[in-house]
Amino acid sequence: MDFKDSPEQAAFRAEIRSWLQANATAKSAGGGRKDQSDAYEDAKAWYKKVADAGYACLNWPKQYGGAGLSDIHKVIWSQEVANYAEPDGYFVIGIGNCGPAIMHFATEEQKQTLLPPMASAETVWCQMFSEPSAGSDVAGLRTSAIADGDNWIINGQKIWTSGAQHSDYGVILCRTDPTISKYRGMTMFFIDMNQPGVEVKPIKQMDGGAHFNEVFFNNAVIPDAYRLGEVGGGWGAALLVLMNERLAIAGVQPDGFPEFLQLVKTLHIDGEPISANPAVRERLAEWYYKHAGIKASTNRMLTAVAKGGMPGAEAALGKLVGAVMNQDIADYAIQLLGDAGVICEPNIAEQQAHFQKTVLFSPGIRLAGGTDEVMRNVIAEQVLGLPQEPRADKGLAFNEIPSGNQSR
Amino acid sequence: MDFKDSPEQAAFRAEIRSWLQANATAKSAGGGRKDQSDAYEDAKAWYKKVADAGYACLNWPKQYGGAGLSDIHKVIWSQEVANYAEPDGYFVIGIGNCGPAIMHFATEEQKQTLLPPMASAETVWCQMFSEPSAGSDVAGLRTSAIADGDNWIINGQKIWTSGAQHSDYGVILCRTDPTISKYRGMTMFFIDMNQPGVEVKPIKQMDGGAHFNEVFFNNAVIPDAYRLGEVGGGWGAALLVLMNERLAIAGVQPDGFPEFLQLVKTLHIDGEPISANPAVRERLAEWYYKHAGIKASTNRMLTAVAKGGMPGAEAALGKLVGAVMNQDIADYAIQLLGDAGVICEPNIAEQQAHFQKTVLFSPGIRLAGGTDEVMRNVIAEQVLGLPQEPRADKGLAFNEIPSGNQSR
Amino acid sequence: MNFDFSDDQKNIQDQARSMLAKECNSSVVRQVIDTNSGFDEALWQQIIALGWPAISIPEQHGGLGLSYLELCVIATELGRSLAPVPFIASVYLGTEIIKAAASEQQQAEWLPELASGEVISTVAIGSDKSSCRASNDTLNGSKSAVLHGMIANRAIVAASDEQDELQLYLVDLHHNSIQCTTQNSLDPSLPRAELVFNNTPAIKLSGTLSAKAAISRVFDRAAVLLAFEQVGGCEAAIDMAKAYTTDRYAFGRQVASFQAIKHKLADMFVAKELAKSNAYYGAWALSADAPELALAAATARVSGIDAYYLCSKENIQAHGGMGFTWEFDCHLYYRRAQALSTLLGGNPYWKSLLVDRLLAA
Amino acid sequence: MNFDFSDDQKNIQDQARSMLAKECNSSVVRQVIDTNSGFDEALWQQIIALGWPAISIPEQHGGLGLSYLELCVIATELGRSLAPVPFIASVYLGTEIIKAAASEQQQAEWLPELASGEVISTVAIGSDKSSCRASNDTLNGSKSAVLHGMIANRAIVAASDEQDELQLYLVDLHHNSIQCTTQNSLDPSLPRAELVFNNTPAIKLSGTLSAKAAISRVFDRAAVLLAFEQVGGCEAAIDMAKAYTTDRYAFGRQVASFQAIKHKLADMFVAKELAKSNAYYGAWALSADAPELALAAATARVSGIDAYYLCSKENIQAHGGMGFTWEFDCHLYYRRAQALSTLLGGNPYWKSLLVDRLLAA
Repeated sequence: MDFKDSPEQAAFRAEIRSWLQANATAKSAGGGRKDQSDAYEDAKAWYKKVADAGYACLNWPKQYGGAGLSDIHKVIWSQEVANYAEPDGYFVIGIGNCGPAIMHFATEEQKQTLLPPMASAETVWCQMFSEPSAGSDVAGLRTSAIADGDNWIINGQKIWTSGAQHSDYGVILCRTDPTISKYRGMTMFFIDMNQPGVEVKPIKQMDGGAHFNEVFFNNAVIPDAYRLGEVGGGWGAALLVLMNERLAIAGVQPDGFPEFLQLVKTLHIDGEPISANPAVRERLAEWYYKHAGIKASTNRMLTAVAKGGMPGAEAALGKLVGAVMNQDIADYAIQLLGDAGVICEPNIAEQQAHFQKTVLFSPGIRLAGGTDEVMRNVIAEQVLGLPQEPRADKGLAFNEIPSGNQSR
Repeated sequence: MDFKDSPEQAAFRAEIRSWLQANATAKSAGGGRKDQSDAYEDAKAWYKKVADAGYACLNWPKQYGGAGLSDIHKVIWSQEVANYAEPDGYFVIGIGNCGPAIMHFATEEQKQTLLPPMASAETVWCQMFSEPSAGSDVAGLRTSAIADGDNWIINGQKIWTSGAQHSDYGVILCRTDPTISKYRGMTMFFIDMNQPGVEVKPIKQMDGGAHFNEVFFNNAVIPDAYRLGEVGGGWGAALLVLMNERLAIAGVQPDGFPEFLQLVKTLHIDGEPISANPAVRERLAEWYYKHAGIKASTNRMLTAVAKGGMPGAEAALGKLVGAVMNQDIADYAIQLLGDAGVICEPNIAEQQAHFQKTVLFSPGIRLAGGTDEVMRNVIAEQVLGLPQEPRADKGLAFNEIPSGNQSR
Repeated sequence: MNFDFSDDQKNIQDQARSMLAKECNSSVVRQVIDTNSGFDEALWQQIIALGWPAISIPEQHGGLGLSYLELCVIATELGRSLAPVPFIASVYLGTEIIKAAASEQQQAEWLPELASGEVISTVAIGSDKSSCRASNDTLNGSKSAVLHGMIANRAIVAASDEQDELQLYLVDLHHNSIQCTTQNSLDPSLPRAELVFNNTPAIKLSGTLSAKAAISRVFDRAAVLLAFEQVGGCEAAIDMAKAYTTDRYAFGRQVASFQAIKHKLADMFVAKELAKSNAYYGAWALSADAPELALAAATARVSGIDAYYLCSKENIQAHGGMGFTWEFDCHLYYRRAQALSTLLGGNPYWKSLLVDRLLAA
Repeated sequence: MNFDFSDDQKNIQDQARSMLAKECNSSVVRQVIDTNSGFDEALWQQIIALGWPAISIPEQHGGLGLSYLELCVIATELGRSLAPVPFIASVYLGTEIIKAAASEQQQAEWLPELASGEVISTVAIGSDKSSCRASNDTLNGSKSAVLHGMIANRAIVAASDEQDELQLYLVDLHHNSIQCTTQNSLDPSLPRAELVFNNTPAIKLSGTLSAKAAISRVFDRAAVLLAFEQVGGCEAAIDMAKAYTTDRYAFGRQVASFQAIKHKLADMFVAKELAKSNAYYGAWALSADAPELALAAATARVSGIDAYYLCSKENIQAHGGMGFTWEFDCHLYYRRAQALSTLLGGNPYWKSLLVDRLLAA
């Protein structure tokens, strides 16, 4: 058990450390969350710069735009780049989720065409699984792909698509046969987001932002060459993508702790530093051990992956614990501030209104990528091996499953 | 909205107040929990004394050993007697649960014979519903009653029977037809606990006590006259009993708050009173509002009952909240005491080792009368009207329901 | 014992509920938020017409002279409907501080205008960082996070006098010496403003109670009333979560039939019911002006804050992704929960107050 | 980075687990509890034969000179099996305090007997109410809640010297000046005693570290080791709950198929996994003698305390009524959780320590 690099790893770390020092932007004191489109342009520029230097997708093969190195090199990169202000985690869904799908299912020619510009973020990808009536129950999706000669015609609606408004391509899961079991009637494709029949509509969030989108498909035609995997093999392909997602987002999720620590170190109430208040200290201790535990648990997972294992469903715990504490920390900070806590003006509110912004954004983080309940189910069934609930949809064809005829 | 008595109620309160002053034992400073059999003898003596004075079962008709007064008179009695050390809540299950079953289902002659000595605790009753394989799922019980001419022959095992070792009679729920739906195949009886074929065996609890029992029935024969309600009507009868239980135990459940308040008022750590420690104070505030909320919620229920309503399933919340906080308070107190917290010696440990005893006893309170999960189900289904889960036992005859062949 | 509201009071509540269901659906709230208008003037006029601001004002000052219990049931409905009106500022706080701290003559002068709705009042006495000083009947300094500061006509402001003692002053907010700036806040349907005073004329409240005692008294009363607003909000959030999860299907069954969702809703109900019961006790203490009020008010407040946070945040979660949209109303309750909880000082402040009072009891 | 134990260490763990599964099932633990024997002598002899007490003792003093990582994996298994032996008292505490506070010469004299198992040691340095004073190489006073006080041969006792400074003293517990009384405690498989000293001969530990610094250092090391014992206990509790709810049926289906039970078990797993990961980090800091140890130890300890309380109490609940019986093993874990959490000071004490260290970092 040690945190030391091998000589080769140490050399690599030194190399990127010096490259970053010369090329990356230092963390500034303030900052706060940038406007969505500014952040997007910054991120595209940064990814291109990284790719030009040969550091894009370190663990991808070189012919697909990667560096041909190991997962551990990627971890070292993440550790070092975390010291800078660059938007290094921006295209995590496109590259982390869509990349492996293309890598695994596309033809060699497609891979050579599609992957290098994905790695450098010259083309941007999104992932389209969720639908209005298929949230926690992803396999309840209804967007149809109907074969028409060598083409597929797509109709339906996706929702909660991160970054669809900026995307050139998307990976999409469709129902190709509603008359058989829901898990066997799905197929995965990719699609050009700028083609006819595809319309992207941003969703206004409760915090006023619009990070997510609805995507409407109206007789959108794609060639069969855009199919990823077998017809009817969509669910298996989706599980592969979701498993890679775990690795991609491991340790990236905000849990709100660093900002809370900062608050405890700086805030005075009635002239007393709150760091001396045992009630505040008790919260700090509890949130710290959760924060530290998530981090250490991620390191355990990365060690296992480095030894050739797959990222386990244990990763769900980081999302579950981190997302809840992120919200509760924001609320607690606001409560500590009392009357002033409700004010959102960045020039008045502590840490540029970080806690006020977070209290409004954090409910979405608890939902995105699976609710608390989905995370607990994943842990109970996939880690602990507990039995599934009796399934109301078991043994039924998709179009026979009770749905209450819900509209969304 | 007021807490004032009507003139008639005030007169009654004055009357019992003066009777209690003359006849009841004052609360002593120490006390602690008495040995089980001592407490039993004390309780019998007290109930007899109360009955002789005409204050037993105030809301029962006079011909059945009661005082023919209202529920409100009973509340006034409870409020006043709470100021004394008498074991007034001792036979709460026998009188509160079995009493109404007899009152509702027995013949006039049986009522006149059985109820007065029950009211004065000269005869003691227990309730036998739970079984080794029927806990949260009470209706999963298997103890059989098979008709044999004018008699019924009972075989099987009950468990978690409070006070069976002291009881003269018991109310028992049996399966009279395993070939039909589980809820329709049960019948309620009463039985003489001292008759042949009935064997009581105390269960040693995790805290060393033995408040509960197993009761074994081995060809125990009872006349059909001991049947309470229709054959097959046992589940409805049981629900009536359980509804009365809610009223009987309302506000009786310990939540651990008074003892914690006492600790906060008296304990010093490193020379500082813990009442000045904001972390302790925060816990005190949270537990106090729960304690106060349970009490106020009970008062709301009693007001509704006084106006002719039935005790609602809302009562489940007092049990749910109170039982959990009782355990957590005990643990927290022990943690505050540090190294010394683990010591159970009454002469050394705070408050005669109240917290150490409670940490070992409180898990049972969370279980008795329904687990946390059962309480939440009751609130979700009976109060909020949410749909039941899909039932694996629905539409099946009792003897077809999957049971995993569990032995206990 | 009768631990319930009377039939008359329940009637008032039913009427309030019907009126607000009709006149104050969420589009009214959204209109205020979207246009930054501060309040819904039509709704406020209806409320005035129904005499609600006059409920707790004595008859000799133009009020209805009813008990606080009537105000409690109305608070529940205002909370349930998220009414975007200056009722908290003007009635629970502005009116009450005048009743507590103004002289008889001042009350006779100021209360009738509040009862009739001619004047909207607010208070600027919170524990924010800004400060005010008074000297020679003029005020200087600033106050932040003043509730409905941009639409109120008058404010009662806490300031230090020449002897460095805390006093309360009435100021006319239309006076041109005052600079008033709207501040973005978590709940724009209960908007906040910064007030900057520059030699602003001010009238000292000259009743018999000290400013500190009067503020404490008014905060205790408002704590109970806010607890009822919170309970109303909790009930609305629970109803929303129940309706949505009952209608929506996943895995071939109603979402509300999943035990995790049922238990989430049960926990919301339990928190709400504790808060409601504690609020009832506070209502009794308030209406009886009982010595128990101090502890009962803090208990109701803390219980109400915890319950509303829980119910409003889990209502979002029960709605899944839709709960996170601007379009659904979940966030309106969540925002209101934040706004109500931070008024009069947040949760830790009131917990500490509760414990002070519990240990002194 | 390699954030895992080595294959060799995992082998040691597997062997320890097999041995304990065979030699230390719950009837062994119950025997100690029922007979008040303090420890299981046969098991202790096996543990000595395997050399576990010698693991962290340097080779020149008769030990194995292995790293603390080997001790961590063994701690996990001792915790899992509830081993009723004086390992915590003698190894994590008694041996470590001698290593930290005794002179080279004293270590050379005392450590070999600990390595060989000839001597069982304990410590009496907890934050209890009792106190001890030393003067002229004799001790007077008393110590309460001393772990395995009735079976240990020696104790290292914290006492104030003539200059009122805290010092550490070694005493022979068989000396007739000592009165030793067993105290009932929540976990009789880790028994406690009161020791009363009456002019008891005592040898001052004369190493270079101050007593306070040595105690702090030993407590940090023990905190990590106890965290591994807690993780082992958590895993056993989760396994029990899983097995019982999977076997048992209610309402026609496995109890473990109910979402409320599944989510209860998921929450237990999450708490355990956080504690385990924090313990791993503590193990790294311990083995590397890294400056991060102080914060890592407190983090592992607090995380371990919370996880074991949750897992052991909810394991009882998952068993329903049977969990409350003496017959089922649930309470043995719950009792052990209480015993481990209160050692070295309880949860609030360690939380405060954690924060001190976090803010200083």
